[in-house]
Amino acid sequence: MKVIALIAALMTGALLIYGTEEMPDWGDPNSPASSHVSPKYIQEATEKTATPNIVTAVLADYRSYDTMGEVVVVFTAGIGCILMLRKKRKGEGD
Amino acid sequence: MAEQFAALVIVVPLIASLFVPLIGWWKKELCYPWVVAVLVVPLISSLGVLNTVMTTGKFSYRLGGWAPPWGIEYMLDHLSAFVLVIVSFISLIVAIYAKKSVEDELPEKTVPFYTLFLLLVTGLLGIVITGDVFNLFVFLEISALSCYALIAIGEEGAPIAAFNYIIIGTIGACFYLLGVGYLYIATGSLNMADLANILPDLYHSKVILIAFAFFTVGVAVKAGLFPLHVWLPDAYCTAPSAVSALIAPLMTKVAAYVMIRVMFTVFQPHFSVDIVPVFAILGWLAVFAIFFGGIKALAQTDLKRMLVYIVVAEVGYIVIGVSVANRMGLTGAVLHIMNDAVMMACLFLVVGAIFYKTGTRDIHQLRYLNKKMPFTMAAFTITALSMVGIPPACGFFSKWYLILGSIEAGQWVWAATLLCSSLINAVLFFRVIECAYFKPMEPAYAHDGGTHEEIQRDEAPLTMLVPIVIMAAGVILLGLFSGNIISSVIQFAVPASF
Amino acid sequence: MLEYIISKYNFWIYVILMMIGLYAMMGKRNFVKKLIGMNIFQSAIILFFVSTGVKAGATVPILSGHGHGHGHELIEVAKYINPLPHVLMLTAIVVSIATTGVALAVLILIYRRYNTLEEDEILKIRKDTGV
Amino acid sequence: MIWQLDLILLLFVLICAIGALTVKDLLGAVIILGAYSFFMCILWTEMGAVDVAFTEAAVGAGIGTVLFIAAVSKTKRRSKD
Amino acid sequence: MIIKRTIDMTKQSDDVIVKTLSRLLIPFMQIYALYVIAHGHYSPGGGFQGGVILGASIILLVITYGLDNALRKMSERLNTILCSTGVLIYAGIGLLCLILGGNYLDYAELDQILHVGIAQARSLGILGVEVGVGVTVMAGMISIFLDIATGGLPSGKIEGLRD
Amino acid sequence: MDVLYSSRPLWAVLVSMIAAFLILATGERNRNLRESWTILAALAKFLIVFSMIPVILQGKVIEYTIVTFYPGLLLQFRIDAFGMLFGVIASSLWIATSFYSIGYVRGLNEHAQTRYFFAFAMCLSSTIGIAFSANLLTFLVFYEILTIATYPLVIHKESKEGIIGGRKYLVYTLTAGCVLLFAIAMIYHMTGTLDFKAGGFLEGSGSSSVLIMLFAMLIFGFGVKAGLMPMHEWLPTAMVAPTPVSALLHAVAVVKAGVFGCLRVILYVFGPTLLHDLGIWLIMAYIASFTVVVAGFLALGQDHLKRRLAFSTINNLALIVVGAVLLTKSSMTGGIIHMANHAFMKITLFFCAGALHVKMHKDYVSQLDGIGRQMPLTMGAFALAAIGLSGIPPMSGFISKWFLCLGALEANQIIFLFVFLTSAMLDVAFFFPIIYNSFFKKPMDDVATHFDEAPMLMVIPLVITALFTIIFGIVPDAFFRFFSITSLAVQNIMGVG
Repeated sequence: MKVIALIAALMTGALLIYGTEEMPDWGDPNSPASSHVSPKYIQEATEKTATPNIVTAVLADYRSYDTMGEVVVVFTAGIGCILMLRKKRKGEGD
Repeated sequence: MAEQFAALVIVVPLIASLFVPLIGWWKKELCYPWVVAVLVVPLISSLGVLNTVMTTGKFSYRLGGWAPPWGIEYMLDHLSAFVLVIVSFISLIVAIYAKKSVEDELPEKTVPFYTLFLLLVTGLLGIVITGDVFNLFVFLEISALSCYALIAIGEEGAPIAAFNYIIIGTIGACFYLLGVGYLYIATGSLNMADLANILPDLYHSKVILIAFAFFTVGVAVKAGLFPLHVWLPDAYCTAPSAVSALIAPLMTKVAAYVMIRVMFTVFQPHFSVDIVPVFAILGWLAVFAIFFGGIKALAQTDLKRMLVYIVVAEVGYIVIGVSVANRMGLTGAVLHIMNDAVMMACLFLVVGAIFYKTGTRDIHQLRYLNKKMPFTMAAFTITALSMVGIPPACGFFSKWYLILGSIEAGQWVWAATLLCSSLINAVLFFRVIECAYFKPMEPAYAHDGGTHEEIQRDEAPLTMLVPIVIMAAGVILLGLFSGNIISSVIQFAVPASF
Repeated sequence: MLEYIISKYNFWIYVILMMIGLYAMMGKRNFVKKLIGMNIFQSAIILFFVSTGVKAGATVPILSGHGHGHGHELIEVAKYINPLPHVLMLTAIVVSIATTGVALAVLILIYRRYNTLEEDEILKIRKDTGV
Repeated sequence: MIWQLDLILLLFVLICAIGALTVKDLLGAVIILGAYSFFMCILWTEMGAVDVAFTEAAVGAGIGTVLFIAAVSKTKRRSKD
Repeated sequence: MIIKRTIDMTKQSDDVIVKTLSRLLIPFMQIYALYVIAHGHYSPGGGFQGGVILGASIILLVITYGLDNALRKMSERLNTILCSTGVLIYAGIGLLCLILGGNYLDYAELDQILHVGIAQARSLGILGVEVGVGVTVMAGMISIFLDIATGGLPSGKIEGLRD
Repeated sequence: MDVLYSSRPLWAVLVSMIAAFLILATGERNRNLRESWTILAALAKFLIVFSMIPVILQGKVIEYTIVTFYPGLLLQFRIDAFGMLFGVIASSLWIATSFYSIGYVRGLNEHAQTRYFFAFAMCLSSTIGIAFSANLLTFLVFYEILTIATYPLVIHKESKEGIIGGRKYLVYTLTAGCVLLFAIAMIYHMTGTLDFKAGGFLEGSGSSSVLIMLFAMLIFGFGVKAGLMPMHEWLPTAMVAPTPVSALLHAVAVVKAGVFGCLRVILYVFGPTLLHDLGIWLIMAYIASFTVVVAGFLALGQDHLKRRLAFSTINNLALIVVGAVLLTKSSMTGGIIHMANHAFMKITLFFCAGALHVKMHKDYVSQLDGIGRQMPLTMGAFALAAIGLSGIPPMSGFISKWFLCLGALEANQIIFLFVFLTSAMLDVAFFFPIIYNSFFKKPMDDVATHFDEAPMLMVIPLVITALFTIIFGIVPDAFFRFFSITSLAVQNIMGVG
């Protein structure tokens, strides 16, 4: 099993390295990641949402649906732990 | 207003799930009616969405009012609306069914169970409806997390199965996330439609290639495609009946939907078919999946475990349909998503009902079950015939299109595999049917009717029986009306370039 | 070659971390170790995402002046780091902690039943009891 | 962005990751994982992702470690590998 | 079976220094957490980080003062309710936008009831949402912690805990 | 060709399906009501089918489309002369079988009668569906339903051998179904249509090797049910089924559906011209002739009456196929009309075997000494049918054999003339001892010397079917106009080809 795991990990790593070859350089301000969608956030988020912290603006407004999903994930985890572990005590409801 | 149906599909079960703990605190018995009543809403809404899509074509719903690709949007076309209807319908049916089964198997945990049940449904619906690759990841995790917890409370061995599922499922989700990351670094966008516009210029980039590879592997893990299925049998088998009845039909199908989405919407068919040899690999894996699932199923005497291996094989069907990458094959794949969801739901519901009534799932102990539970067994038989591919049950039609697709693609072995698989299924299911209906009796009995010990009819309770019967009727009706379904929905769900 | 590695060393580090995590998830037999591997794996991915948003010579994506009445002068995009990966990763971190929580709860369930967290021991117990 | 510091941090991160996986005392491993998260969080701050770093500090180094410790204290502390 | 435990995180600490320090620390932690949530618009932070810190403060309470004392401040039921309330705040704001005629989560529509201008309405929407996030994350983290640390019997007698 | 759009074909199929569910709903509680559903459905079905004969004889076809999936891919009924023939055979004989079944199951007090009648009705439904199918897809759909509907009948006894017989049956037929599915998908892929066309529609749609392969697959698929020789193994094993089932299996529904399929493939999918061009017709004829002769010899060796009849069935079905594949006008006429004649004769024989079983519990040829004195009606009918099968005038079997021999001459293949004659001789050889023994030998101890027949509900149907064999021999066109329909069908095929 360990050998398989090692091979799998190495293969995955090799693939990922292979993919990085054509990636934009590190910190390149003109990379597609920084030039396609995000400039508009930086330019107009503060103005449109009155929130200087652009991350907060994007998190809770532009992509607030994601954030809702994130909250639901926490809720799910909480309820999941309750479902799995919490036991009923005598004489109590719930 | 009709557009707001799209929002309701997700929001209603989500908000309703929040109220379940509160209701359960007040009165435990009200959880069940609440869940059932609430799950009607997504069904109606998704029907509304489907109707809108059918009349006015595909549309998008902007969450928060932000235009894509800056905000998140729902992508509502024929495919997603179709799968939405399937998911919401089956979850409603399973919810109706869950009552007795949960009271029997998890008497103290009904409240969190129903909460997570709704959350799982929300997650599945969210995966289907979203038009944003990262948002899809979030909902994938919602459904996965609730699924882990629901599986872990099953019978002996369930926690181990759940833990394995967590590890492998997380690897799958992380691979998907890596795929998203690679796509993002190369394109800067996360919106599916936007990606589809940008990507064609980048098709020969290594980054895109790797992103595609990781998407494929991640989704294949979630779908339980052959070498990555190791988590699936134990997890589905040890889960509580109601849970396996929900996840076995839906989880793998939704993952298959994501596969179609990624391969044909985000990436254009041109890329997936011509540039990357992925379909050759996937198709052969599917062939192995079908044989592996079938043969493993043959070795089982536990009915549920047998079905679980059949789930592995059925994933192979859909993947073959995707892999042949032509109109017929894809029609078959989409049709099979629906058919298989209905058939699997019916089979797992039946197994749950048998387990509830008799406390066993051993095939050899099903004797006289046709006398004891005639309706349940009739439903089982109908669905079994459908799995074998006997018309006019729905299984035949998806198989037909899949075979046509394979022939069109010149993949003879795939077509032969599909045929062999029906034979394997025949052996599997007739074994069970024989045990339940025709177990050899004492020779003296063979010729004088009705003198054997009277077997009382002891049918499953109505809340279980009604869903089973509905699903069995669905198996036949979907078969009869598959022509209409194809001509009005599925043919538009297949990418136009085919 | 060295040039190539240095220009993208962040990616290299993340790939190595990811490999370590993936190996631990699959190869380690102790369940807690598997989870530790999972955490490493996930943070490696987060590192990767954060790396994609970096812009040389830019600052954190919080506007210095207050938002109110901020004029219409054009904000220089190159001055601020790309906020989108950060947003995504906030979500990913939450998902990762939630997964860890659920997994730990499952671990406790397993421990209750088998009194061990070693995969091979559990397999042995299961074999002995014939499950 | 000081690349020497960057490199040292990355090195620490790597060492912590390997350490967390090789230490046989699970409690120790978990603490090392906390340290790993902490270095990660510094790394991210240095990359300008303050929000992410903040979250990682609170979650990875904080709650995550606490959860791990809680679980380990409920189960076994020794690991075979 | 008796399991030898090296630590029990839910027992009251015997150490006076730890207790005193955490008594001093916890209120500050909580205020800081609220600050982080509220000031998320202007500085790093927001609902999630603040929620985690809030949760951490309660967890600290559990570790130092024992489970029983902590549960007196924050019962498990209240915790569960808070957990769903948080999401409810979030989803409710979204739904409110829907009812007001916009799309789901379109805070701009909140202007109709707040009358502060669209940008401000969005800002307030973000604030409300962040509060929801904070509440849920706090409760969720506490809930997970309690379940794991006590093995599922948060308010039972600690001494009677036998698996 | 005029087309009449009508939902009558659909109703012909549905009526017994509805009856099946009514039977199921009625159950054991009210046997008379349950049986009356069967009778009603049988009559209704027959009337519907019968009412369509005049339309067909005018040279029209009746069409009804159930559902369209894709262009060229649809479920559709179309009744042409050939389908009409099979439909009439099946629906008319169902009436006889229904009465007979009631007598049989009541006489033996069988178990699971509801299931029995349910499966019976479903069988008939699908048989009519097969008869009226307009294309290969529809054919396949009903063919598979037939496979499944027959399974509970085969396995009816639920004894060990019954279950083994059922398994064997399933393995053979489901494999055949899969092969068919593939072949049909292939044909659709090549031509874009699946519609039967008199004279074939495959011409020029692919290389000859592909076409030969397809032909082999299709013949294999349908040949399994028809009991063509290497694939016949399931048929004698399935003899454990109750006799009415065997009668239905062997005379009417199942095997006939197989033969019907073979003929559809030979005449309506490939067509005479194409088969001639490909040169496989002769090979096919040889294979079928081999079956004819070997099955005849095998029948000689059987002591179990029903097994003997089963081999006789295999023999006769192969005759039909030979007739069709000789591809001349007369041989086709002979083959097609033999479908009808054989059905009436063979069902009589099986009815007789069943009557013997119910009355005397005798299953073996060697036990029948002198039984003609106790059961003159039964054995008389048996004799009539046996004489007919041997091809002795004036019975109906003569007509078909005559045309077959004529066809062999027309095709300049004298060897097949000998095959037909050998077959007739073999028929004589394995039937006449039975007739002789039962009438002229000294009765066995347990045989009564006075008249003591099986229940009337069984005797009357078998006498009627026996009478029909004479009538068809003298007036081939009586009642059901079989002869006219046959010649019309042959005209259609040859006219085009």
